[in-house]
Amino acid sequence: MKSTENKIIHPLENAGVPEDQRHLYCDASPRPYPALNKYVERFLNWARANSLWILGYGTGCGAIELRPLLTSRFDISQYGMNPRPTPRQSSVFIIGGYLSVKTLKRVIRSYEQMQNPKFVVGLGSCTVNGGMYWDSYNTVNRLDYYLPVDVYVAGCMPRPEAIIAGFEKLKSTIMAGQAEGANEYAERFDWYKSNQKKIIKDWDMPDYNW
Amino acid sequence: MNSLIKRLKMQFDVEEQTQRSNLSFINATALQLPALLTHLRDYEKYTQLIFLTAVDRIEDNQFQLTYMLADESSQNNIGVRVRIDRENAVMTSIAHLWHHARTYQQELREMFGIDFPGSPGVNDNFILEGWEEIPPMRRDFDTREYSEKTYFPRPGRSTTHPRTAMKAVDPDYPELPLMKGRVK
Amino acid sequence: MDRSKFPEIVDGKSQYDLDSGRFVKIWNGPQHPGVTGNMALEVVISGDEVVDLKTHVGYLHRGFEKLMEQRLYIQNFPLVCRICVPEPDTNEYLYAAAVEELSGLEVPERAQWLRTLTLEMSRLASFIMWLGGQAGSFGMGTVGQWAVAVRDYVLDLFEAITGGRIYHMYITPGGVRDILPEGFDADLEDVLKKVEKFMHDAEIVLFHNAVFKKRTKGLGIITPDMIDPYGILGPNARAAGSTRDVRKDSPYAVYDKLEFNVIVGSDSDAYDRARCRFQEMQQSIELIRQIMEIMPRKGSFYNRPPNVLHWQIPPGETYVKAESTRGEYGYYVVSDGSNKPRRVYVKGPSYTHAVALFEQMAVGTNYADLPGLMVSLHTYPPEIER
Amino acid sequence: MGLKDIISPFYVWKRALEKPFTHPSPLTTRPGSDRYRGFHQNDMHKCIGCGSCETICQNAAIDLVHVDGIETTEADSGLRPKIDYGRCCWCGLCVDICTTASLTMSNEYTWVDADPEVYRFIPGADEKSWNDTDKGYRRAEGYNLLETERVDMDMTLGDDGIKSFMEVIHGYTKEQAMAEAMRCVECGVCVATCPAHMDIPDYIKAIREDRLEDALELLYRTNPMPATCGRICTHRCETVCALGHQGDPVAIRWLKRYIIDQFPAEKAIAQLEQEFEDNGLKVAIIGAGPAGLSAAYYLVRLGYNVTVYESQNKAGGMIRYGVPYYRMPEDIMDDEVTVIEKMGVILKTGIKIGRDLLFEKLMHDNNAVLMATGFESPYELSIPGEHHSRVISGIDMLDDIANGKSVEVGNVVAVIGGGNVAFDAARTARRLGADVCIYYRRRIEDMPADSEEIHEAQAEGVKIIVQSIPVHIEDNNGSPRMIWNRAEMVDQGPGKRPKPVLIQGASETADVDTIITAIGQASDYDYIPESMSGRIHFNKTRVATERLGQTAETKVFAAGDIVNSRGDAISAIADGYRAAKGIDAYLTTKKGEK
Repeated sequence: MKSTENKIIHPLENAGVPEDQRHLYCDASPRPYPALNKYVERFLNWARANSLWILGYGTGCGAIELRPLLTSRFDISQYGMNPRPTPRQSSVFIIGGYLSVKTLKRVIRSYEQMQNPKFVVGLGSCTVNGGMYWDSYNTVNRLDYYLPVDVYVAGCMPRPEAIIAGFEKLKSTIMAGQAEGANEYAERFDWYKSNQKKIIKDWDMPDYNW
Repeated sequence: MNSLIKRLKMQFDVEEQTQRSNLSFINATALQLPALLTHLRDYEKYTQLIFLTAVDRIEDNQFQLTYMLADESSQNNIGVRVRIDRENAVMTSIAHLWHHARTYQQELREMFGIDFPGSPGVNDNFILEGWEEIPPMRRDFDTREYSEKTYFPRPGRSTTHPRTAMKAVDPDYPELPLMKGRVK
Repeated sequence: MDRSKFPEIVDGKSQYDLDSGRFVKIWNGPQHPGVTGNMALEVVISGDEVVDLKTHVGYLHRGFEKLMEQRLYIQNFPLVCRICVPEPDTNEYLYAAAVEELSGLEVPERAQWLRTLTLEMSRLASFIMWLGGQAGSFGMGTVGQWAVAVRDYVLDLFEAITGGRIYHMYITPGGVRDILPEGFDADLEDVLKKVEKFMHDAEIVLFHNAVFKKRTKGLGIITPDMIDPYGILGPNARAAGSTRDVRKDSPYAVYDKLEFNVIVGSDSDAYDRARCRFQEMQQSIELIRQIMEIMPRKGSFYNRPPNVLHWQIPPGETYVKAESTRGEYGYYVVSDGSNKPRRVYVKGPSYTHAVALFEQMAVGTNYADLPGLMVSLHTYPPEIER
Repeated sequence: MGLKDIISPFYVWKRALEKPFTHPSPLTTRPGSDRYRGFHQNDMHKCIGCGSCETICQNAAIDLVHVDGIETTEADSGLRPKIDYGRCCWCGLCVDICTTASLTMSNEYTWVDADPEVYRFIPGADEKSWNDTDKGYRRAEGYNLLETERVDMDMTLGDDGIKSFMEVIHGYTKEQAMAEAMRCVECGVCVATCPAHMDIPDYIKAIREDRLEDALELLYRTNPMPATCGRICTHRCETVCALGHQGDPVAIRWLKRYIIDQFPAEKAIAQLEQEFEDNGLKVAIIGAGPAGLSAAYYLVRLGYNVTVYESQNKAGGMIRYGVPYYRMPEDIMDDEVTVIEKMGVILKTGIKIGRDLLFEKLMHDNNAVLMATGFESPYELSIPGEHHSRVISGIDMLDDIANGKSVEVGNVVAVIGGGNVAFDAARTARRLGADVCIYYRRRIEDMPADSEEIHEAQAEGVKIIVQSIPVHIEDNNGSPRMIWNRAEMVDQGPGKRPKPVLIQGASETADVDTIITAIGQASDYDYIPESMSGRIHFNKTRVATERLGQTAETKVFAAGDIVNSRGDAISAIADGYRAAKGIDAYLTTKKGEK
């Protein structure tokens, strides 16, 4: 992973939670992790790429094709992947297409709770430029405004095979040391946060859900 | 179906419109609606409430509420239409007649801004969360405009109309109309 | 049910006191493996008994009804199938039927048969997926694995007919978009055999499974007097003795030319509902075979509406309904004479099942049975919030 | 619940011995089905950039963009669809509506990338692995969103038709016009092709929405002779119509006629603006044909005082005197002229410049002069014996009929030529009771006449002998005898049209009562005085002009057939427009100089 300059990290305000509860929450922004020694990093990337655990959260239509993918027909475990029920154990977040504002709030929470290394895969047109809900008042148009996305898969819905191809792409990106979404999120945390807060009007959760 | 309408007309001040043999719409006033629905449910065997929804008749400054009922056999449908004022829209709740009417009323409150006083949880969030604009299903809410200013579509697209492109064919493509200062 | 032992309800809200230490509030979902789709359950439990439950929906809200008011009549036809992802064809059919009724467009006989075929196939696929979910929610993942794989075979058939696996966009106002491909009959029969084999296996390992029986019998009883006050539809109501089935009551497409009986249960618990759905699967297979046998193989399958770019439909309103796997699905379409619908209201059966009914039924059940109970109502969240 | 219920779950173990559900290599071995709606393909050469795909796309996923190597031509906007896969939902409506059936979908479905900006591409132009795939979604036979057949026009053809000079084409009724107007996809490809650039999609839309007043206004904006064009226009717009690629083009000409048919002169006049600011400048126009009338109309609208001089008794030129009544009734022509006159054009008929009034005087009295005299002297056959008394020219015959003179053609008539005049003459001769045969040197598809004319003439019993060249005319007891020779088409190499060459020995004889020649016309420039001749340049038989009709003598402009070789009414009208623009520019500049 690439090295980053040390920034002065200011404590988060957590203005969304009641004052008497603020001390309960983390007030530190996420921190980018600089790359280690070249060979260690290479080994780590190899390890990261080959143990991708998927967070089992069907955020939209895309979830319908995750079922065949995760079960016997396309059997994602033959590619070394596995669904997990909780963000704490997962490393891949599949955004299944459109995100309504209400879901986005939960997605941000889940994403921030995931431990590094973590990656985001965007399925379908909706994550790229709004897809068929481009003029809807309740769905976001560009996923990369709110979360760092590592791979996009075209389709509506992308077939399981296309999703597998997406994972293969993700693996090769990780191996090449370019799947830096989590670090990008940490580096541009303020930008992401302000984008998120712009559309989530009732921000009643901590600024960083760690 | 016809005899039912006749019976209803004797008791209520309603207008009827038949859409097909097993679907009719009747127009009623907001005031007589609870009585009409109760009558239909208890005496005419229209026991099922299929849905309750609204149509924004913005040109008349009214909301049209449609209560779709089905009879016991599920063969015939009757839609009861009621017009209410669009400003400060309020309607009597029918949550006491059907349990699930509560959800419909909650949705209408949120999506159209129609209030149903006394309906349980009518002011709770149902679908939207943190919505600050006018209720989105109202006709005067422009979803495209809202989406463009809120969700930033990906830039870099442009298109040309064939008619514009084809002006390249003829340098004398007329600037129309060819006319100088008009005199009345 | 006896609610006297639970906290008092005032204005539709249970008056539990979390500070008393007797109650715990748990959020199931939206990110939770035990919820169907993207929705959330706000559960209050005492011990492992559910005291209060509130369904939260809206995570999949895309504003379809608003979007449809912005689009031409033809442009809505790709949109509607997205309203119910696992069973899109009902939406396609109903939208087309409503538009056809309002505009007076006739549909060729052959198209009606093809429509019925895809409708039954999608019912079958949806039931198969539900069966996997029902087994999975009680911890029997094996059946779930089989079911999804077998459903995929049906999707392969859809792909061959319509060119799409999930969103078929096949039934369009005026007819359908294509006829059956060559060699389809044999492929279909092959898949039906696979489905039958799966059902045979599932019957043994699921319906004769002591654990499944133990956990589903007596769970989530719907009494006949609940049906109308809660707006219960489809197999949920039929398992409680109702005989309503839109396919029989007001036949649409070519259902009046097919022979079938309405499947009715009596015990009205989760087991009986599963049983009813299982029989409906068998019925679907039978219907598909019937359709393939008597379907006309020649003739037009599409009546063109006027130029779809300028198509205006005279003012009017209508309500059309069809039987989906969850019950009566309805479209209420209002036109104002312009080239765009004035209002489209989509009535999905899950709307009442997942909210009003489930909130009522969940109280008193064991917390561990909640996912199973939810699946046994067969709800698909996107049709609730649209 | 019994023992069976406890044992039966173990039945699942038997699956361990069965073939697994799992697909071992789904990435490589599962192509999309034959009908799969995958990524788009576009046949760049079939596509005409009409933009119907963009119009129907509910996701606004399609843009029309310029593509390198694709030129804008009269039948092709030069634009090609660019698809945003950040919007597309693979519904295939764009494929369904595609007017040329160039847009299709392949069965390819895998496209993954880390960069969201790459998901925009121009099918067919950008290098993609699926460009040549022949599987994927195509429009099924029997499924087409667009109506390929035009609404039939009621006509009196065949034996009924030739009984009189009543108009053959009846015109659309309201229902027919609306139905035909529905077919239009409003792409606007036709607008550029129309020489006058009429607002075709807009007036068709106005018909569809039953706003006929607006439609009339739109017609008169770009064309002062809509009734003429609604009947006899060569409708090049229809040849490029997007719908023509998969079926009949929209009947643009007949729709135009439908509009104007609803407005007799008084009604039309009432609808149109008639008073324009007078700028005090004077323009004289020689010739009241379509070019002259059109220029007059536009100049009046610009504030000029315009006088049109016509040698015939009535205005209309070739439209009135060269087109028979069954195609262009006299009263319609009168109405057309009335509207233009009502706009303020001064019309002086029966005045031949050079005979009744000298060109020099016009030059002196006016600020500008426009020559729009047209081609009215028939070409000669240049074969022995053609000065036989029963050999007449088609144009003279039509002229005589239009002037109410009686014309005798006898029982058997041979018409020589393949243009519209030949057909008009042939059909007129049919109406005079003769058996008519057209002799043409090339093939039917080479005929310059409109295909409708050919079709209608055949329906009226006109025989056509193609690849036949008259070589000699003899006298046979007062009647002419035509000796003609069969010809074969000899290829002249790529890009050139084949040439008819006589076949030795294949000569035949036809005994007829009258021979009508209609092989083209030339102009008569006698009215141009000696003093001017050096200052007006010629280009073969045509006057050489600038782009806007100005000749080398700056005060003199020319328009119509004497300038352009297209030789149809709509080109003449467009020419008139151009000349008006040129005259206006010239006089405005001149005024500025003073």
